[in-house]
Amino acid sequence: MNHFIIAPVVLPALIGGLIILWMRHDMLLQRVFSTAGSAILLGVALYLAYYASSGEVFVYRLGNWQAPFGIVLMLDRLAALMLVLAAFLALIVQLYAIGSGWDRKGWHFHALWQFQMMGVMGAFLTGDAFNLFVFFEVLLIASYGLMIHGGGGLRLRAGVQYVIINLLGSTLFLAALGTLYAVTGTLNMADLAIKVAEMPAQDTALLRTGAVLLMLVFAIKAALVPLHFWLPSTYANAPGPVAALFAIMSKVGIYAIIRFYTLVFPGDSLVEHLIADMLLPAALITLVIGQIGVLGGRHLGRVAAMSAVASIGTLVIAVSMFTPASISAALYYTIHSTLSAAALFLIADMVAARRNGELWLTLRPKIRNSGLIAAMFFMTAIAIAGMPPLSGFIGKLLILDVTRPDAWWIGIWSTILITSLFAIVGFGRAGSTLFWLPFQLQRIEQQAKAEGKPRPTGPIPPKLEPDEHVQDIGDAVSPGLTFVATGALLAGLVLLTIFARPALNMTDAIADQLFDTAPYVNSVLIEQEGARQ
Amino acid sequence: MEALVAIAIGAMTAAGIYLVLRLRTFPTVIGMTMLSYAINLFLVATGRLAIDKPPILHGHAPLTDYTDPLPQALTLTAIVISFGMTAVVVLLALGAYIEGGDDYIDMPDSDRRETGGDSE
Amino acid sequence: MDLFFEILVTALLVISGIFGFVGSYGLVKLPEPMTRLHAPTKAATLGVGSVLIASMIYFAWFNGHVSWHELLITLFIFLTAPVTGLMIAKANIFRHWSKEELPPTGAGTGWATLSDAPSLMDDGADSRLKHEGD
Amino acid sequence: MIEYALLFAFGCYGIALLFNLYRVVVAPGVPDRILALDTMAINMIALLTLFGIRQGSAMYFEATLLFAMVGFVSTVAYAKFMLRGNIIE
Amino acid sequence: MRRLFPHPYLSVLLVIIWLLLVNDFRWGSLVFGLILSILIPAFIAPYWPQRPTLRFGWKLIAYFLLVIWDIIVANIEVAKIVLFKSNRDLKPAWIAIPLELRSPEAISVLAGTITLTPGTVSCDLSECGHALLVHCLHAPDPDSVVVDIKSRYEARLMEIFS
Amino acid sequence: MSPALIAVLPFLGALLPGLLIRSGRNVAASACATATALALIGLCLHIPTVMAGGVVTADITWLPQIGLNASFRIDGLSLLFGILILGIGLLIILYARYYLSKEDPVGQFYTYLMLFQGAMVGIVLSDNILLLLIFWELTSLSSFLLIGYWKHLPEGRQGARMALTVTGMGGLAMIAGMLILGNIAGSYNIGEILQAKEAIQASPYYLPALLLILCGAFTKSAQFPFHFWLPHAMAAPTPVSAYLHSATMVKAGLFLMARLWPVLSGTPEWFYIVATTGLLTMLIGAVIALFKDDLKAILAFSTVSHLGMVTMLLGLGTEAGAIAAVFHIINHATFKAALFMTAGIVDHEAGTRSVRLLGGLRKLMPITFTIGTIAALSMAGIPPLNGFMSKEMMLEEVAHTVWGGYANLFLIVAAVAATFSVGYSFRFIVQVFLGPERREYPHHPHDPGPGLWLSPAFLIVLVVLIGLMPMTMVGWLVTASADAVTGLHTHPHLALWHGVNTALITSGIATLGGALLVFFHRPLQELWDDAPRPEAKSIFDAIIRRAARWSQVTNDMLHDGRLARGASMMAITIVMAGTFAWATGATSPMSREMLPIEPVALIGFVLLIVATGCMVAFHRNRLLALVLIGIVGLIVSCGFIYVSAPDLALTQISVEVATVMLMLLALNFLPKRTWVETGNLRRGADALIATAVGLGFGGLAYAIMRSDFAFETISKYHLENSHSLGGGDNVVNVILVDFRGYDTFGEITVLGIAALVIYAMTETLLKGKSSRRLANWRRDQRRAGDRHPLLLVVATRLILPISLTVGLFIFLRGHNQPGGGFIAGLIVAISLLMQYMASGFAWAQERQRVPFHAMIGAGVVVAAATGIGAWLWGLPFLTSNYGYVKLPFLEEFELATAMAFDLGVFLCVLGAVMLALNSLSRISRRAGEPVNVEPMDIDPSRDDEPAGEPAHGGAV
Ligand code: NA
Ligand code: NA
Repeated sequence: MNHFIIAPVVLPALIGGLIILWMRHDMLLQRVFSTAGSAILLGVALYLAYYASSGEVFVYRLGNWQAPFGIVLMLDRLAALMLVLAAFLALIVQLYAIGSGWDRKGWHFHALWQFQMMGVMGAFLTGDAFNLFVFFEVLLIASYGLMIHGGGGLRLRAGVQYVIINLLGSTLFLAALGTLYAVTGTLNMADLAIKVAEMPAQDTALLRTGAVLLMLVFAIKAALVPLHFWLPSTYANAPGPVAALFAIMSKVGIYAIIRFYTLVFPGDSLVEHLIADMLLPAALITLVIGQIGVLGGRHLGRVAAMSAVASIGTLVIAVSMFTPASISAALYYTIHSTLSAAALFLIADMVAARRNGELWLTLRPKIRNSGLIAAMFFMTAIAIAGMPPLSGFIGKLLILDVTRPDAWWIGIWSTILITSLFAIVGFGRAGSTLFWLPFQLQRIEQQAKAEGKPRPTGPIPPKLEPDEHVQDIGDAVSPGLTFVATGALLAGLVLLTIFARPALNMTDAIADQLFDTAPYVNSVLIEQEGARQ
Repeated sequence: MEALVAIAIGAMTAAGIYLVLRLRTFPTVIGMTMLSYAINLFLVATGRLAIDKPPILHGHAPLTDYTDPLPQALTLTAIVISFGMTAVVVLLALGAYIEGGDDYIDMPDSDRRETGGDSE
Repeated sequence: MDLFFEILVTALLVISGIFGFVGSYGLVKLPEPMTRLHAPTKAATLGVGSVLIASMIYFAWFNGHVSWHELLITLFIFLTAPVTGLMIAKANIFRHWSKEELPPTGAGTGWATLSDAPSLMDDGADSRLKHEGD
Repeated sequence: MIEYALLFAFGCYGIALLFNLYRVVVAPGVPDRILALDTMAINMIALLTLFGIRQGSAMYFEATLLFAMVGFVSTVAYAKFMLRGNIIE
Repeated sequence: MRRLFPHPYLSVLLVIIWLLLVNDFRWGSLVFGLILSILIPAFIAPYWPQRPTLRFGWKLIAYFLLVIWDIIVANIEVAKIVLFKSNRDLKPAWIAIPLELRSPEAISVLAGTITLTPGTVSCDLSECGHALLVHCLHAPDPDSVVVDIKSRYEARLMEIFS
Repeated sequence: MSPALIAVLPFLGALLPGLLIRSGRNVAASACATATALALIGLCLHIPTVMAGGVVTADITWLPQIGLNASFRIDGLSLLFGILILGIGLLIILYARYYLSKEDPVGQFYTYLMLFQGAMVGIVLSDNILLLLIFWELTSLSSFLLIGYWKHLPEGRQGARMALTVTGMGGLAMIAGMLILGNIAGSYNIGEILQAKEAIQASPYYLPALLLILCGAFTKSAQFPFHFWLPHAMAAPTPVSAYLHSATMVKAGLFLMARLWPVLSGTPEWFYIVATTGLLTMLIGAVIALFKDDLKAILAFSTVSHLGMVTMLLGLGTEAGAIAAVFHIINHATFKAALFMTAGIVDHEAGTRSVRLLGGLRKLMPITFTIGTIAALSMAGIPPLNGFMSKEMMLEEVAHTVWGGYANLFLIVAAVAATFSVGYSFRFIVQVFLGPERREYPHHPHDPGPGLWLSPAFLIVLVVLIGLMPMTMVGWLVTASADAVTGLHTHPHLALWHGVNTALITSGIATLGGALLVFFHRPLQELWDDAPRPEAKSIFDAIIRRAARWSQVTNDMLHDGRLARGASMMAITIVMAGTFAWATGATSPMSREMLPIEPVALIGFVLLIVATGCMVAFHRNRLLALVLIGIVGLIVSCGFIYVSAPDLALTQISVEVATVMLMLLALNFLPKRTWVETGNLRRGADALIATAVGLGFGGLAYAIMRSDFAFETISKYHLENSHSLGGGDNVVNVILVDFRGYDTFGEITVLGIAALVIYAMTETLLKGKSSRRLANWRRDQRRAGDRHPLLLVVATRLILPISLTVGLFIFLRGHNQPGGGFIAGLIVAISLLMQYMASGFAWAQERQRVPFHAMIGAGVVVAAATGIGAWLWGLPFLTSNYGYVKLPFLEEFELATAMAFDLGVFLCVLGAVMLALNSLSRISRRAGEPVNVEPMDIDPSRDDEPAGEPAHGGAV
């Protein structure tokens, strides 16, 4: 048994614990320790990805208990991909948080960051349904702390809503798990798969109810309409780097949907069509609502948030097909949308840091580093809107391609393409207002100065008080580092585009493994030598 | 007996949901607490009801002498977790009240609208 | 002997039931918050005491194992009952009574609950109080 | 005989609990409600003990002890809140 | 010795409690209880800075039995009042009991006794702590209650806590 | 040179200005020019192959999974467009070097320009329609940047957005069209698609694909009704207009139609859609151009008109039409680019582009005059210039086109359009250069240096040379490209003189008519100005504005930050989805017998229901609500005991008291009442939703409790092995610390994190504005005296050690009896809290020696370390071991590693609860409350001590 499989959970837990124990008063030490931890975590994730690339499914029996009686961790290709993605994002965004000085805006940033990673990693690795709940809670509670990092009225109130909705979600999660346990008598996912397959056909109502409730739980995490109402205010009010990290959080929901409804309730079970039939319309509406938000947004943070909603819609369209090709496309799109959404939130934070913490799409004086930020915004917007040449376009093509066999393909295609226009127009407006409009103001001021007239008052906004709850560029530790971090995410998108073929080969392999459940199930339930019986 | 428990679960759930839908943070938190009582009871019920059969082993009694321990363990975890969550949300609500001056749970207008300046 | 203990336990249970009932009935029946305070703090203590002793005897005699736990609980309840009584009484005084309605202390000072002495209210500058920090 | 006595006691405490609940709901002031809650905890202790006798099981002791402790702490906390607002000052 | 047992009676109490908890006398349990009787008082010593003066002896036991007896007797009286006396006939009264006791522990025991014995509840202390406010459920003659309490309980406690 | 390299070179060139910008504009321009020239040379190297009928291809596998590959081809059509793009690009680079002012960020300009050039080259060289799509969209993006280049101009921003929107829309339609087309053809490779004419035209998806692709082509090429964006794109610097709107971007649509001509054309659908649109556009563009005053607007609408003409020619579907189209593409590029540059020069030198402010520049700017006039004459179709020839070919072709039975319709409309075309061309000459000199111009006009006029001059030379010797100059190119368009061997005959034919006569009439239009321009203009007509731009603006506004309103309305909306939507969704799933499943009769209802259970039930109802009814009194929460918690805990879950009861009851304390601490600040703020309707709706959820949830619980397990549960294993393998008799505890210890590990982390979050937030609240708010906080209730009552303090002194003993006992026996680390942690925490309540925060905190933070950290670390310990024996994380240890004179202990784990749990729970409550009470202390140094406020024993000296306690 390879003990590295548990490392992604234990490592952040220990680092988080030690930070609290010994370093809670020393920011420098926290930074070094925490960044090193994240870097090692990425290394471990990469090693595990390499390890899992053989196609074997690895089982880690916690407490050495024979499955399904104890808890197991499962490392397969999908889990490995998600680990790498999450670890990469966490490291990069953490660098941003350090560079911008966000991490010293309040207490315990790095400890919470580590615990957040512990939760995310645990959720990706676990092979036990209830344990998934526990690690959802770990990642959620850490996310509450990160979300309200820095304080402020709006942020706290958005935080209250975020917590309450998630508490409702957790309650539902428990109800779903309870129902599934009551029906099958087990919690291990592989064992659940066996029980679901053997379920007597005349007794499916409870099973179906449990499966649907579980799907709703994941849909809440993923922010699928109409369960997305928590997202806009949360994302728009979270500190920039935290919102960027949240890009992986909604993917945990997606991951869980993919995992559960390919493994436990596969296509030939009594449940799956139900799920697919519910997911597809929801995904389409999510996409529409998200893009409407992008088009109608008046605040960059909210535009970014709604674009995250839209990307979830796009993603779930692919997921809801539940074919190997569609899951592969969905996974490719997952990587793309995680990186691009994170980049957008970081860019929004860069703007906020230079605009007294304010992101309304209105006339404001020109910001520092406007050109560079604008260029990064442009690139990110292209990626998110799904325009060529970046990965968003490839992702969109893939999704159009995999939805072709569906009976609804015309509706799906029209929705995807028409709403893309919303995004294009919305981002065009946002970008030109943020980065071009100030030049008009600058020109007016220059002309007035050249002509010796007083500064005109008409279009010029009143001077704003800096927002003490947003990290200002003046307090940044290293603005350069923030650019490097954001650039790294964009570089990730470029690489994802150029190396689309190997990336797709990988996601194809993942999808194939997902749809061939027998090895997974067998590897869990086979009686391993040395395990306690 | 089962019917009583089911009604109790339903009643506490309904009360919890109703309170969560109020406009202020405090009733919402109370509602969440009610909901968590309901879900805890529900979880225990998923192991089916048994009276005077606590899962505490004594001698070589047959297994039918004990109720299902697993849902209890799960519930215990759920109770502790929801306590942590409640603690956080209580403090958050307090913080929001101190920062915002009222304990409304809905986002204020300034979250969606800004004053002054015009957009393109 | 069994019969004796059976009667004893039965009697204790009946006594307990009666006093438990009386305590709570008094809570409903008595006219005013201060008088209501008497009913449960007294009757219920004896009620619970009886049932605990009944339990001890029952387990010791009929189940064959002596259980001392009940003694511990009784101790605990006797320890805490006066405190809860005092706290609730203070709350009552604070809410429903004025200084004039209470008898004089005979010690030249007022009653603590209705006091506005800085040492009890912490609003003034008392030597035994200090303001924190800054 | 004990059976009947138990039943009698159960009845007494059941009615007592309903009285308590009535007093929690209908009361001129909060102290009365707190008092009723405290009494309720006490009655619950009695009820639990009765239940233990009925089941012939000593398993319920910790719960009883904890009920006593918790009833006390929460009563003090409520009262302190009434008196001072801040329960830990 | 004083450092080992800052509150010797407490230590004894804890040993007893431990044995009660274990519910089964074994020498091992006693030893463990003794260990606890050292550790726990040491742990809580900061929270109990003064050491009350308490004389353990027959007087204490007698006082204890007296209180038990009073509780039983008066409980019946109170039950009668609650059940049979109409509210109109009830004569509740406040009384102030001047205190000669000074030790907080002693005052607490007195107040506790008053509350536990039916018909009276200790309600408040004076600002200086030299008087105790007591509420009586039914006291046609309040002054006699004061005298009764002082002679029956306070006097005995003065001897115990000296 | 590989076609792929040719396509990449401009992109490489785009990087250079960014890298070289510090070296000055000359270096940037030269770098770009070099890259462009290299690409042009590379392209020209392939001329012989192409002329020989060959097609040069290069294939780089990129995404074979979806058929998207970096495949490039050079055939006649690519060659034609490639030469235009790169050749004119070279001239524009030169021109722009002198056109842009010092203040303009030249580096950005060249980067954008090269990006655009690369995208265009990519389009024309793509051999894969998905690749073509990518470059297609890239032109939209780069042109967005170019049009918006002057960021300070509102028109620039609006124009850029409009262009992006319209062409973006077309691009999206094209994605769908291309995917369908590729799907019909079975390949996205252009070479293979061009072989699949029959399959494509027979497919039921032919028409949708055609419409979608044409949507892309028409928007890009500014065909009616998408023509309106082009004039607004004129806000761009003139070099951009000259490049994008004469030679390149707008031609992309034409290119696409030409590229797919072999497989899409030849059907009636094609003819009626494409030819008609082209004809209409040609007419409308020409008419509007006549009445514009802005030079660039005139040229823009003229471009619209000429693009319409080419579209129409392609739409005819004939070989001759294709040849004419290709030829006119060349001609239009030459004269229109020259005209744009001329307009730019006039603007640059005279300071205005409005013809109303111009005139008489003939003498002041002779070179410009020469260039502009020749180009305009070519545009008017005056012999012997190149514009004449393609116009003649067009007229000849429409002369025998029959549209829906009308033989002369096309000819007449084309003639009218030609007339207007002559008209605006003449007007350009007359009103800019001819006429009297004005007394003042915005700037003093004179000819610019050669940097600016060399480029247009070069083009004018071409205009004349092509006119004079068309076959020599471009015959080969027209042949090659026409071959590529038609897929046939064409033999174009390009000549000035074809004899007197319909075309020549029509042309003559048009020239005369055009002259008349100029003559009567003023009254016509008045008529035009007065005529009501739909303005495409305002319609578009209105649509976009409404869409944006509507989205904004919808978005704001949906996401209005109301928690209740999200929560009720969630509740409704859950109930509906759950009910649907249940109803569509199969249910067997509920087999499980119900347990009898005992009186004690009934009492509990009634209490619970009444308390719950009261909770709803009286929740507005917040303290009462807390009391009721306490009651419900009490009853639920009793219920747990009743249904054989003692561990749960212990946990629930102790958690509940901690929760209540927490809420009391918060309630100290919060309002004490919740006011009625919702109407009856809203409350009714909420009640309905709540009832639905309650029914659903209760029903689910009932169904579960009445059904038997279909399978044996895994907990059977736990019951069987708890004692033998887990070493404990309390199965719940063994599950928690052993079988599923990993869950517990996660869960204590949750609790620890919760405390950290609370601490972190408290710290934040105690800083900044909120701390000032806190300091000024006024309590809303009266306070009683005696904060720390003597009786409470003394009782606590006894209760604390007792509780600690009990806590320890419960901890130690948890593995075998109800209890364990959690409950023990909570008990100890509650007893400590009692101490805090009794003697005050400061006094108790001072005596608290272990920091709670450390307790949490240690708890997590101890638990993790216990788990890691198993690694030493090569066993998985959290593998436990146990043994009974019998020490002389000591109790028999079971020493299980699980107990160490449980210790971690204990520490974490204790630390977390204490830290959380601590943090909360710190908030109230900062709110201006002083702290005590004495454990009790009244202590008569103090009277005996010397006065004035604080009795106990040092500094806090
Ligand atoms: Na009491
Ligand atoms: Na336990």
